[in-house]
Amino acid sequence: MTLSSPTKLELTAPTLAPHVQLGLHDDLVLEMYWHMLLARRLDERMWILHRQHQVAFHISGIGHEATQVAAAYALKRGHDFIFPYYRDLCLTLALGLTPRAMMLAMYGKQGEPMSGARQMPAHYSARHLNIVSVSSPVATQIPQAAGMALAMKYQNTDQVVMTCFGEGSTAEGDFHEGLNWAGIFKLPVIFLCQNNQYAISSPTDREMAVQNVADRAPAYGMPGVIFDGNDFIESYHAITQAIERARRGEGPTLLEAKMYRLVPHSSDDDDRTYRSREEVEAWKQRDPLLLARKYCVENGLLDDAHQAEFEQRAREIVDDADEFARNAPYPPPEEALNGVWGELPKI
Amino acid sequence: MTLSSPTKLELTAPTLAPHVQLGLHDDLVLEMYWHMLLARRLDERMWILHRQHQVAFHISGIGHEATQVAAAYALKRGHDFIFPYYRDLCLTLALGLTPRAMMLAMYGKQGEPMSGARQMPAHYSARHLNIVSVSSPVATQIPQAAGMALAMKYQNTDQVVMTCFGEGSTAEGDFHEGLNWAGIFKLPVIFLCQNNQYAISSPTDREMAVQNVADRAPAYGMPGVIFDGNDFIESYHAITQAIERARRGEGPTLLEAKMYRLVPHSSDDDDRTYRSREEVEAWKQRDPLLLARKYCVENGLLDDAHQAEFEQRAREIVDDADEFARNAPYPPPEEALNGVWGELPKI
Amino acid sequence: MSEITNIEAITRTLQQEMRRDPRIFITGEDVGKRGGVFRVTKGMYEEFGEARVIDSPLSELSLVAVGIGAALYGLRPIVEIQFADFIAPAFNQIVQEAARFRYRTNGDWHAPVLIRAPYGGGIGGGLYHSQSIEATYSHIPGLYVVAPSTPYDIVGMLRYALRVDDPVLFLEHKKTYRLIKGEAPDDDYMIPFCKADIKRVGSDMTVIAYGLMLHETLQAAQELMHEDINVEVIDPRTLNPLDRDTILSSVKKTGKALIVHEDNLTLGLGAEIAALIASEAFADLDAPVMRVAGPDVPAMPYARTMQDFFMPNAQKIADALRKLNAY
Amino acid sequence: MSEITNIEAITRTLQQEMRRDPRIFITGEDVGKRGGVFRVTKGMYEEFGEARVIDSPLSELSLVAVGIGAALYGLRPIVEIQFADFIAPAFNQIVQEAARFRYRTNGDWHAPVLIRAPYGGGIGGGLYHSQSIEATYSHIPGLYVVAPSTPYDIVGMLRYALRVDDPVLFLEHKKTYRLIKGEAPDDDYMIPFCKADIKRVGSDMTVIAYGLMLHETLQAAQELMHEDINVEVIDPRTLNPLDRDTILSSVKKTGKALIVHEDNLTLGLGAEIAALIASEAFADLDAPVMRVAGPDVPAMPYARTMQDFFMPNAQKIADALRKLNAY
Ligand SMILES: Cc1ncc(C[n+]2csc(CCOP(=O)(O)OP(=O)(O)O)c2C)c(N)n1
Ligand SMILES: Cc1ncc(C[n+]2csc(CCOP(=O)(O)OP(=O)(O)O)c2C)c(N)n1
Ligand SMILES: [Mg+2]
Ligand SMILES: [Mg+2]
Repeated sequence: MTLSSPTKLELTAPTLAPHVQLGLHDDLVLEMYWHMLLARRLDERMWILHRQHQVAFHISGIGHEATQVAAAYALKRGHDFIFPYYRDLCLTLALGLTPRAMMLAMYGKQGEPMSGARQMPAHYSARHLNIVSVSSPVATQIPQAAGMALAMKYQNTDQVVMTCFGEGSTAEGDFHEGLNWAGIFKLPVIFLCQNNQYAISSPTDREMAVQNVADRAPAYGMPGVIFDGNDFIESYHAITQAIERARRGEGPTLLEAKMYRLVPHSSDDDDRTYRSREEVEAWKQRDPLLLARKYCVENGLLDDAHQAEFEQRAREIVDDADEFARNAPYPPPEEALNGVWGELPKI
Repeated sequence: MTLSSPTKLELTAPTLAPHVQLGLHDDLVLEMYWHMLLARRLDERMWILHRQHQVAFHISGIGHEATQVAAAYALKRGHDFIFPYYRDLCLTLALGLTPRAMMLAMYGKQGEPMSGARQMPAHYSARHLNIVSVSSPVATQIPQAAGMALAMKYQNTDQVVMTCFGEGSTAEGDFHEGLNWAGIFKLPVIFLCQNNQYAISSPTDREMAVQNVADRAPAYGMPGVIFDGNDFIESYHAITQAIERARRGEGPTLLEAKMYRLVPHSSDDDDRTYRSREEVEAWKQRDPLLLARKYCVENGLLDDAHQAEFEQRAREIVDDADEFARNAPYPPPEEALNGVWGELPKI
Repeated sequence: MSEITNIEAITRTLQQEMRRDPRIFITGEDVGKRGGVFRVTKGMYEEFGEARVIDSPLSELSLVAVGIGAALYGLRPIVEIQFADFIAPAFNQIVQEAARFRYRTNGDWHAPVLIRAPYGGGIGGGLYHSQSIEATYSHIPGLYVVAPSTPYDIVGMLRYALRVDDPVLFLEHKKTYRLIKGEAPDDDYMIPFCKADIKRVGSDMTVIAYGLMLHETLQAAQELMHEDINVEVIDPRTLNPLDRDTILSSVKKTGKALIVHEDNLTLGLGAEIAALIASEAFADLDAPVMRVAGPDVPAMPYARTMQDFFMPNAQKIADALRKLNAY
Repeated sequence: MSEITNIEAITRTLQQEMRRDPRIFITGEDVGKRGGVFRVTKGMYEEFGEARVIDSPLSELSLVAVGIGAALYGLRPIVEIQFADFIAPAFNQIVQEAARFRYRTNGDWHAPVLIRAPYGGGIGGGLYHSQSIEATYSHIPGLYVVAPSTPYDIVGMLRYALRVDDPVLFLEHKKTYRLIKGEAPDDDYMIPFCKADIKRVGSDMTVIAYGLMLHETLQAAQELMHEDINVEVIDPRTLNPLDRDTILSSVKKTGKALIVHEDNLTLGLGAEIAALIASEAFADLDAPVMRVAGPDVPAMPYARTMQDFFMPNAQKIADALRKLNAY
């Protein structure tokens, strides 16, 4: 019925581990796992800080790490561009945003490099990393990403743009218009939908009358690809293929990573009003961090000592970031007036 | 690849004429032809009036008559609702808007019943006919139609809503969001796209990366149906089926009538800058009025005398409307101030 | 009669009105089982069912358009925008469509959709969860913009709004949801649109304020009483169209006027009120018309120091009034 | 140096700038082969090719968004909105996105997209082809709104706009496209933003006007000369942010002020200018600040009688000035 179909690794050499078949070095796989772990621990600390009333708000990426780390490693750093969304803690961390920056945002403190503590936490941005600023209205980044891809095509570079969003956000007009441009002009852009089954309390059947977000792709003349967003290797495979396709000038892809939001929508949400604990528990069996760990262990990349070392290092980094941000001053009040306008050209 | 597929009449009794198989009385077919003819003659007069500098602006429905008359006859009058668009002269005429009303709009004269001469011509509206007011921003009516269908479903009536728009307008976010609601809530609404190959100067491949508008339907979990919009009987068949489906509670349909805008976009346009005369001439062979006439003649519904009588009557009606409107006064200037607000409820 | 909060005033009135009038339904993101992100529609899904309390897809443009379509049909839709900041995608449908149906059909059609939107700052919402949107929409003839700020006014005006035959943008200051308490009788009184309310009678100066700023102003006025400065406080309640008479007669009496709002200064609602006064009460003015407003920056920052700097409050208002008094 | 029309000023400057700067491209509905519905981009598709003169799909939201994306990348996109009325679907992208990139990243990102929009009435366009949109967007910090109204100003400000590193809404009064002629040197002069221009020096009263109304005002001023009334006419040129100094020093000199615009009165640009004057030039005011504006109806009607009633013109302006003069 649609162009979308689950990506399956083609086991050209069934005796080799999947990442080897994909040309991923062992070190890189472990690095990916490390970033997932660090993101998770940072995220967990943020929840704790909220419960302790140290910070006012948290919106979490727990459950999204596999897809995100895969995206970060599939992109060509400093070359490709990303328009992320508010759940992309692991993605932007793996691309180079620091835990200190994330924590400064949590506390809304001076020196927060993404927005100068003007935006709420999780509004990632870093021009030097080609990470375009997240805003709160959902889906606005989708046609913007198409526009940047148009610019790249015009400049004849081999860069690509990726943009991330939730499945609920595909109900917005911005989604439609952005994909429409990308399809018409065959732009080098990858639309990565992180389908975590809910838009706050709304299940996917309240956002669309089709089974999969990827089923929307044929309407824009582009392939839609569904993959297991809890599996970091499968995610890497699917995302890499879409990026290569874009880089070859063959146009955009709509990717759908199936996953689950393992936590409430945000620190303001109580998800018990709209979903069962059984459902949440069932998905926890597919926690992407657990699956990645299992993969690393089974493929001999990780042992208990190594894991303990990772955990230790993560704790230190998170502690440092937390402490650093906690002790940072608030921005001077009048800073609110700065940066509205750029300097006008001299005549 | 998609649910969309051309509708073909199933010839259950190949010896019977198509309209007989559809249960359409001969009289009704002739009435349909008459409305097409009248709309065409009215429309042609409008072009002439513009050329004579009698009126400032005309936007035409020439080439759209077959689909439109079919839509008018497929709807249950005074029961179903229609959100038309600016090309729906034939449709709204067949539903009961008078030639005098149309001409008053052309001249912008007092007593124009659709907008009180506030809107430009072709902004059809008549509450007593269940014709909802057309506005100029394209596509806005599409989600509104879904909303009215939601109300009908909520009220448990067996009414349906139809809305019309061009293929270019499917690039707007409004299209996406309206169809999305309709699909999710299985609403009794028919989306009738009059694909006339151009949005002003833009050919369809600048508006979408798919072959057909109907190819967008599967993204909303609804059938997309393509039909020959120049053939009034085939149009009637396709539209009737979609209406019946909606009335049965089975949800929305995206209909795509293939046709051609036989004239420039509007009296402000010069279509020679962007399309060849050969192309236009080729489509003129499929002029829906010619095809309908041929059908009527071939099926013994119309002879030359009858045709002459129709032409004569049309001329009289158009003359009358033109004269009536030409002689009507302009609205008093201060009328511009009326009708901003309704009466506030008394406490 | 016991005190209720602003949010209780809304919830209770919505419930009562939905019991009264079966044509009313409510739709918006997460208004169903979740009861809305602010819990305004708490319990309503359970009471009225999913046909009347409808979780919408995440799409504000069509949310408003669907309300318009249902209103044209004769129902009384209530549309909840989750945060006023997210009404922007629906701008076209509100301004070009809802507000123009009556005028563009010379009264034949009308689209009485009621759009509820929590607005305003001071809650750590940063740029996109703190905005004031009233000025943008008060520029639009054909659209009522109301911002009742006490439980009493909210109940009376929400009831009224559901009987008005034109589109209404009903603004709810989210910081006052649980902060502001007051009495609101349980009978079916109504408060008409286009009637300002003198929330405090005074003789030295007139302040026009609404929303959270109304309450900050009343606090400032209280403070100034100790300095023998007697401030009159006008709550316009309906922001479009304004009750010009009440504003003008107060200013004619006091000779001095201050307008307060959170929205940024330039072309905020204060611009129109100041222009009105400068034109119609000129002869009675003893001092420049003053405005205390958010600064002209794109929106309110997150960091608490900057947020506080942005937000007007009782102290800033009192300072301005002292200056005005000394003029 | 020969006279050119407003539209020629735009076309010529666009061509020259595109020859100069390869980062500039233009996109919009029908801007390609068709040369735009007003023919502003006539010949540009032929000269610069379809990679730089891009027919967009019929979708304004993404048209602006695409401009933003390309601007973030470092290009200088020009986006043509076919009629200013149809900018409304892009409201969210303009206000929440383009205008906020710089502020929300503390200066790290910026989105210098140039949005051109033909606005204004008097051309038989009815409700949806006549609108003035400047007030809605002048409320938005971070977005320049400019409305140069003569060939000379258009050339200089369009050149400047293409070097400004922030988003610009460039308003072109469509009735003046072919109506207004003037000289514009062919060298590469520029006119900076935020500088009003005194289009006529006078001593009795100050009028602030732009667009078609600037020309109507100049005509009224000419007429009043015969009655020995000497009017100063200020063209703000940049509508956001305003050149407050030029406006205020003129009003301080004359003591009387009138603002003219087509947009409806309430919260039109005149509201801010009047408020500014009432606050900062109060002591110098000899009369109420007056406004001549479109009436508070949803938009301009089609029938010519009603259109004329809606539109301010030289005569109505002159009448208002006589009243003001007599005060
Ligand atoms: C335009 C807009 N409307 C509403 C919101 C409030 N809101 C924030 S997140 C969210 C749900 C998004 O769901 P989805 O797209 O599935 O992403 P997820 O949060 O599940 O990752 C909503 C409704 C918003 N941020 N922007
Ligand atoms: C929102 C909006 N943008 C632009 C326009 C200007 N405009 C009027 S008709 C039209 C083309 C519409 O094309 P299509 O939808 O194919 O309908 P057709 O005119 O071909 O029947 C355009 C761009 C408009 N009316 N509304
Ligand atoms: Mg989701
Ligand atoms: Mg078309």
